[in-house]
Amino acid sequence: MDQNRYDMKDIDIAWCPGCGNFVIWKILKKTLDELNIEPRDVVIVSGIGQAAKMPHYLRCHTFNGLHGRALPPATGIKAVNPGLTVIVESGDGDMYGEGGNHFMHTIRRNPDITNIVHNNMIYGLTKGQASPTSQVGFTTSVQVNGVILEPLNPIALAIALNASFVTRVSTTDEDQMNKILKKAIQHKGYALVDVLHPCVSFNKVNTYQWIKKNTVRLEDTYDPEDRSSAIQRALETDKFSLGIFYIQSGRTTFEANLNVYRDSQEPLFSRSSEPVRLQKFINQL
Amino acid sequence: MDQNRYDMKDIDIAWCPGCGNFVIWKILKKTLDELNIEPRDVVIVSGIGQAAKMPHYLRCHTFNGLHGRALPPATGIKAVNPGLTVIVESGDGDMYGEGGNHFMHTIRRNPDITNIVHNNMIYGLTKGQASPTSQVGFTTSVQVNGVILEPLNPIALAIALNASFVTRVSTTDEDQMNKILKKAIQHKGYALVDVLHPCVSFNKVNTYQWIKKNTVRLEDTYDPEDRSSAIQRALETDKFSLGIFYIQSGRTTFEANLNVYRDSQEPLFSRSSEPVRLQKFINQL
Amino acid sequence: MIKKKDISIVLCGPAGRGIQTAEKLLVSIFRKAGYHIFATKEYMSRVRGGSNSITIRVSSESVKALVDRIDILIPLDRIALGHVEHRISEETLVIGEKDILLNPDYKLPCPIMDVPLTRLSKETGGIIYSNVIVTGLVARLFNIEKSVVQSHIKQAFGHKDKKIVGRNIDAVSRGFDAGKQMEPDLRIELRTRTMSEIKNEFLINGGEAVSLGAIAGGCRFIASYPMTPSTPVLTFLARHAEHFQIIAEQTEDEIAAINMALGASYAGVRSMVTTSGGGFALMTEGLSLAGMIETPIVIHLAQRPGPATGLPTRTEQGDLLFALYAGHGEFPRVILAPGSLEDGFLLTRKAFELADNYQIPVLVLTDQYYIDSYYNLYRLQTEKSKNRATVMKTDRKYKRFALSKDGISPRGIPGYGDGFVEVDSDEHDEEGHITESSTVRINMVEKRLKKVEALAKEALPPEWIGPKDCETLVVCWGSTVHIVTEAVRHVNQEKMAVLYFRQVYPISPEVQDYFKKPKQMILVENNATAQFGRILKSECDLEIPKKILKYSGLAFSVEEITRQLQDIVA
Amino acid sequence: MIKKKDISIVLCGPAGRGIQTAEKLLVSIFRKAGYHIFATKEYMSRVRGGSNSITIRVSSESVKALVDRIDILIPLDRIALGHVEHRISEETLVIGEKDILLNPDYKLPCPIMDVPLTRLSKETGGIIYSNVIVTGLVARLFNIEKSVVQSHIKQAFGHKDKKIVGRNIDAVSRGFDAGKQMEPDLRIELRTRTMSEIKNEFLINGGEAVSLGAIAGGCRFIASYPMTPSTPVLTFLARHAEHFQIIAEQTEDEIAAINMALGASYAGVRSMVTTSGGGFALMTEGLSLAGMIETPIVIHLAQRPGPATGLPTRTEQGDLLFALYAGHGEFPRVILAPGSLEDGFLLTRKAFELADNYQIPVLVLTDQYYIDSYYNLYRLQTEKSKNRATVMKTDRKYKRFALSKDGISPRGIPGYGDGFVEVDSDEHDEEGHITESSTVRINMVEKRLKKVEALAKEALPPEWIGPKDCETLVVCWGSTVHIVTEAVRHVNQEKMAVLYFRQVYPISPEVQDYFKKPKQMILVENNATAQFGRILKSECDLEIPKKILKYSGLAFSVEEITRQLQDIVA
Ligand SMILES: Cc1ncc(C[n+]2csc(CCOP(=O)(O)OP(=O)(O)O)c2C)c(N)n1
Ligand SMILES: Cc1ncc(C[n+]2csc(CCOP(=O)(O)OP(=O)(O)O)c2C)c(N)n1
Ligand code: SF4
Ligand code: SF4
Ligand SMILES: [Mg+2]
Ligand SMILES: [Mg+2]
Repeated sequence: MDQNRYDMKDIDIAWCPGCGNFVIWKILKKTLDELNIEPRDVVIVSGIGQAAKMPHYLRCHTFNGLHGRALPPATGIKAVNPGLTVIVESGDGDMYGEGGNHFMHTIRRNPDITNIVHNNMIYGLTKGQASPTSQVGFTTSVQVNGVILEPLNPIALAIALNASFVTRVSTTDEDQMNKILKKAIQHKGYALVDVLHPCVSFNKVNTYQWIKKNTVRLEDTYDPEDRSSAIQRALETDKFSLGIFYIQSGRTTFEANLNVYRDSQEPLFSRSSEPVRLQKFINQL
Repeated sequence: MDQNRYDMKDIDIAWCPGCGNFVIWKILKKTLDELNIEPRDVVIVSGIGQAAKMPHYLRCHTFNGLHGRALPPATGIKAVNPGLTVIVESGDGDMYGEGGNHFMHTIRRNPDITNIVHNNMIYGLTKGQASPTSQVGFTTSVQVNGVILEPLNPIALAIALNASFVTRVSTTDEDQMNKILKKAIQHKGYALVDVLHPCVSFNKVNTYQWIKKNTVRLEDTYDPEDRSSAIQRALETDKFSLGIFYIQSGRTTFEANLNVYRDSQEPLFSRSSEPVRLQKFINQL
Repeated sequence: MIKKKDISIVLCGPAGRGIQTAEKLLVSIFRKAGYHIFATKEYMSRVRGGSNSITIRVSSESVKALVDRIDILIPLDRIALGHVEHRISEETLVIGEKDILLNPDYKLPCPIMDVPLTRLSKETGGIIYSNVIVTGLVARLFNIEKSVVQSHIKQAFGHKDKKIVGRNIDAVSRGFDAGKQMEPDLRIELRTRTMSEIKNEFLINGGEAVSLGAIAGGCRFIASYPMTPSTPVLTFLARHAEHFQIIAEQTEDEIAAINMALGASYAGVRSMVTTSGGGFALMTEGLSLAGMIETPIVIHLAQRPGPATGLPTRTEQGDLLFALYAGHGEFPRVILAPGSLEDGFLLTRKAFELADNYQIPVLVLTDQYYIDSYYNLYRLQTEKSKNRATVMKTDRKYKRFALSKDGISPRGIPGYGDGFVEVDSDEHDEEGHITESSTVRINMVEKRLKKVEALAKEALPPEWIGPKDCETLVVCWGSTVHIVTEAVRHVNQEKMAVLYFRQVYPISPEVQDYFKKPKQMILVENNATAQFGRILKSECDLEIPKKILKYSGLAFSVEEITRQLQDIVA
Repeated sequence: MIKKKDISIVLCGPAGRGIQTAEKLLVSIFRKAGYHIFATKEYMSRVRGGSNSITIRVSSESVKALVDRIDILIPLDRIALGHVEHRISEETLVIGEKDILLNPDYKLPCPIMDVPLTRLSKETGGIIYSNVIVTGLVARLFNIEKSVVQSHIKQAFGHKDKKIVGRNIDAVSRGFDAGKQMEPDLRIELRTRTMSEIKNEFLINGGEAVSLGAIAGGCRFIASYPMTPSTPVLTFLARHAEHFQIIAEQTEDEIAAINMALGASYAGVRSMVTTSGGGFALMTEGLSLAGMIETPIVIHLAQRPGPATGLPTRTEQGDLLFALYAGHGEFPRVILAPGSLEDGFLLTRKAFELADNYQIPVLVLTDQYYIDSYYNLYRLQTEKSKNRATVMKTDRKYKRFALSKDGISPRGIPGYGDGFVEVDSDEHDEEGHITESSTVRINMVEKRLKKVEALAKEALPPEWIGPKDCETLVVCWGSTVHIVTEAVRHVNQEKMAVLYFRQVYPISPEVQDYFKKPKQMILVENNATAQFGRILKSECDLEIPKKILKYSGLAFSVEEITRQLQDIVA
């Protein structure tokens, strides 16, 4: 890839050679570049995990918060300055495990943010425990006899919660990822981008080959505006479909619903304080 | 109702006269009685809220824990003593708001507990803020311009998570509630019982009449074993269907998967400690 | 005839029976008449039933504290009477229907004004009017004009259906007339009146004082989850959000609340959360994040008795040490604890300034008693919020965590300038990027902790109330100040003074001086383990062996402190 | 020829390059040979790359602490050499390939044993064999027999593919032969050997010590969420869950973990959680619940540097005061802080007993340095866990919170007896039902806090290590004990002693006596704000002005403490 505006100089990337995180990184930079969004207008928010290290490798604003807690600050940032493009980078443990409650309720809130989840079906940074998306039977140092919990299906979940944009992509299909990520960022409202990618260091089951073999693109004729068929497709278990499962275009975003923007689009941070207004108010109490 | 084994003497019930909680209370006691379950074998676990006060009004074991945190202790109790009938009593705020993450992951874990959620579409105990199930436009002292978040659909959510038993009932249909609650308690695995009920003190919209008008029983021919039609029905928005949406009978429970019960059914608490075994182990390290 | 400077009226009844309506009416009538008012309530964690009580003090002098004494008691049922029985003395006047209130073998130690409430309310439209009837009666006892009382009713119920307004006027008039028939020696006369002084004042409670302080402090964002007794701040800001251009969001839980507020603060607006015990516990990880990313945040922590759910609607000062050490790792913070309503306003405003200037979390510690108590107060004055370290426009070389002498780096925000604003919950370098360098680590730890010095220097000193050359110094913090001050006045005006801490951490280094002269010191805390005493010990090497502690879930009363102070100094 | 009683070997290289394999091999070889071993590691929060180091001390006497000194350094690349450069002295022997390690203008202050690792590893099968090659080399330097080394390889790789085993044997042999060719004055000789004593011992690290202690304490349930450095306790118990009949559950978050464990404990089994800073923060509401429902729980808190995510894989003693005051409201707790591995076992066992006997939460405080350090230790002895207040069979009159003299109520569990076991996070009466009675409230607060007295009496006294009539007393707690003790031995054997606190709260009341004689006291803590010093101050009125603190994210070394002690006493 050519030098692009999101590249940083002299960085020591903490990911393992061969990891799918590099692909997501590359595509993300490329997509933002192609969308002609200026780094100064982008905030990447993340939690903690290998995936969540992403903000350190892109030239833009970053908020690398707590494990599982990327969505709330992202919502806060977007709310007070809707002009910013807010992207949340997260892992499957970060987002669906520790952060599960925010995942659900942020979908309900529908801020205009893009939520990229690096779904490697494992806890990478903490060296290989099961994540909520780990498949039944998957053995680890904690799940010594294999996972017994039903794997969480983020796509079905998001559709059940009526998320406004729901997609699954994979690092094995870079082209599709690039195209869809573009749409997700352009989408007005919350967009879930679940990305299947291999953890070469710890997940010896869900490898690049496994993902290749177990995924299939949604057919071209698929209509993502139909919630009912979207959820059916999401529930399919034989293969993981890749593509945009569901788009709900009409929905108002969280920010747009806030009354501070009803009469003015000026971001909240630049509005000056009004002691006189308060004094009047106090005098009338 | 006649005196039954779950009745307590001299209790001062903190619910408001006319509240749907009384109906749930009555039916719960009746159902447990009809199932011939001894109070000594029942533990009611709850969080905090008006609904969550339930354990104080039944003669049995109780664990009234923290707001939003009823499911984890219930899982712990059931795990160490699977002989107990464990029932979780909760409100819509308690379970779907503060407790949302446990709701999702307990469904994945599938312990054999019955999770009754008093869904009054409001925070009762804290005097009337919106809950996750409050309808769009619903105004409160905090949501002064009305709710803007998409209401959470617990039924669709539970089915998307592949819960093993999912039902919605209502205090406006006591007979059905009684029958279904019986099945839920008998079901081996996690059972969600979402109960619509009016909060007469704070929810002036979703009243008894409103619930009556906006609910309809699932037709007798409905097949709850079909996940795909279950989720379709769950997503319907014109009326709230009442009945058993989804049953998945084959699934193993969390406890049954635990290897401590592979060779012995003796509850964990009564097994004696084995210092000799540990000494041998240490000697071989 | 009751002739006093200061009358205490107690309304008591089950939740849902309208004692709040009676309270509101009486308070507005007394205010209009030019009396000083103080009121507070204690209530159960239930929506209907039980027994709640409201204490209203009506006085010709400023009153700001809870008394046990009841001059006039209005119990709505027998349980209510039992609920406050221990506060009834021979001098109490009970107003109500004898047959309803007393059982045959019960002997009340005081006069009862037997009012046929059942009949009167039936004539009006039902039992729900009893509260309005007694309001009329009490007004009459205070020699208020009938027309004045009626106009108050009109004002209060004006927005309702005409029929309802009519019935309420009827009810209040019947009560008024009943009062008229009472013997003249049951009339009440407040000895002096100070109308003019009060006319310009307003009535606010602690929750409103904190909320107004937040607005004055430039708060633009509040994210919170409802929890008694902290919710009033959320509802106040939500109600006036549009007027003051504030985003007020109810989150899914407290964890989301603090993290969302931190996001808003990172992006440049003054942000806060309001919560109580268990909610605050859930926020402690976020508190630690605020410490690490040096992002300002104001946390209003309204205490209630713990542990766990405890007594949700009651009061305690039991979370002080938790507030002081909450959050893993080491980072600076400030804890302010308003006791007066004025301080609720001023300190909350100051909290936003401190948070911004030092880029730290600042806690405002109140409690249920504070939140739910009110009295008349001069109209608070606003001013443009001071903001030393106002947000700067960044340039290309901007480093969010640039090392500096005082540990404070210039604060940029995304979207304002050419620089990138990067914050990280990991240990980070000056740019905000994750690092594992132990040199950087040391620098950053020292950078963060350096702020403590300046904060200590800037700490608000405690207020000395009373004679400078006192023999006994009574030390208190936060919500107990008015109670303690009034009690001290009763015990020994000349030789006893109060030291009121409105900032409980860090403590001004000069504090030791205050403790040098007095012969004896007494510590008052509304908790069981004298938590502030421990802070005085570990921070200032001060030990106060004499303690007055209370942990029943209720606030101190003036009489209680008076008695205990007398015992100690006797 | 290096002739010493005590040699320190440092392996350093990027994550994923096999320094752990080399460590394991060397340690098992040295052990077999009858040497005392100590080892510890410091590593980055990443899976591949960076620079991690392992320090192994091989000695003829017992060694249990980290030294800075490097006698033999094996850096796998140039970055690794730079990473530990400050620890290299003239007496260090560096082993590795000159061309890889040094750049042309860099002058190493010490000898380098130039090994053609690139060639040797290429001959074997690739660069990944370098670690095994150097293992052979070092073994040779220590005069170990070739066949012994080879058999260790077989044992270590025996479960793998034959081809891989063969290659490793080849690699180790090539290393061995390379070592043989080195000049004899590079040979290493440990002065004395104490084979017999060590043969019966075993090697465990802090994580294992705590885990074994938990099993010894009768732990039957662990629920946790992975978090460095606390995870090893979860994985250990999970791995041996079947053998010891334990339920080990990884939960969705830390909040679920503690609440689930409390459920299990309520239902009658000894339960624990293991966590670190941020995870513990999330558990504080549950901690408060444990306090309220008087349900035993053991919390293993493995500290790492904060605030927030901080330095996830590094060490600090920075959460002590947070642990002490965490949780809203007031309730008793105990905090144990093992410093020796033996204590890790004994104190964790004791934690379960205390938790059960007093029906309280007990915290075991460790840190990354403690968890990841190991040395040879006598085979720990088990015994039937003591359990004074064992679970009772309930009868119909059973009351879970019956008031009692010492605050401890008989503990029943559901399903065992005829009674009902009812617990409530609200304030409750003796039966466990929600109440708003202030009398009951007072009784219950006092009941809970009463336990503090007995707990203080039962508190483990600190251990005095060294001469009773010392002039200088060095005070430390938890994981620093061995480091401090060895340093004190270097500084002044006769006049300096160590006071090691293994229980940091409550503190035994006799503690003051320990402080009377010594002329001078010095406090050592691996944090920036001397947190234990504050506890000594507020609990025992002891002030220690001289402090040695470290907050770089790394553990103290013996030399560091030695130097600082010397500076102070000079
Ligand atoms: C409160 C808290 N709990 C636990 C951790 C430890 N932790 C860090 S990352 C992580 C899981 C990472 O998994 P995932 O989100 O899937 O990211 P990946 O590394 O696989 O990209 C955990 C458990 C933490 N930092 N904070
Ligand atoms: C951590 C925490 N946050 C907030 C609260 C306050 N609180 C108690 S109950 C409740 C909501 C109750 O709503 P719901 O669960 O729907 O129950 P309902 O009263 O409507 O039956 C809240 C917010 C609390 N007790 N603990
Ligand atoms: S641990 Fe796994 S997910 Fe993380 S960088 Fe390495 S390969 Fe990728
Ligand atoms: S507040 Fe509402 S839900 Fe609660 S008891 Fe009253 S009516 Fe029922
Ligand atoms: Mg992952
Ligand atoms: Mg509700």
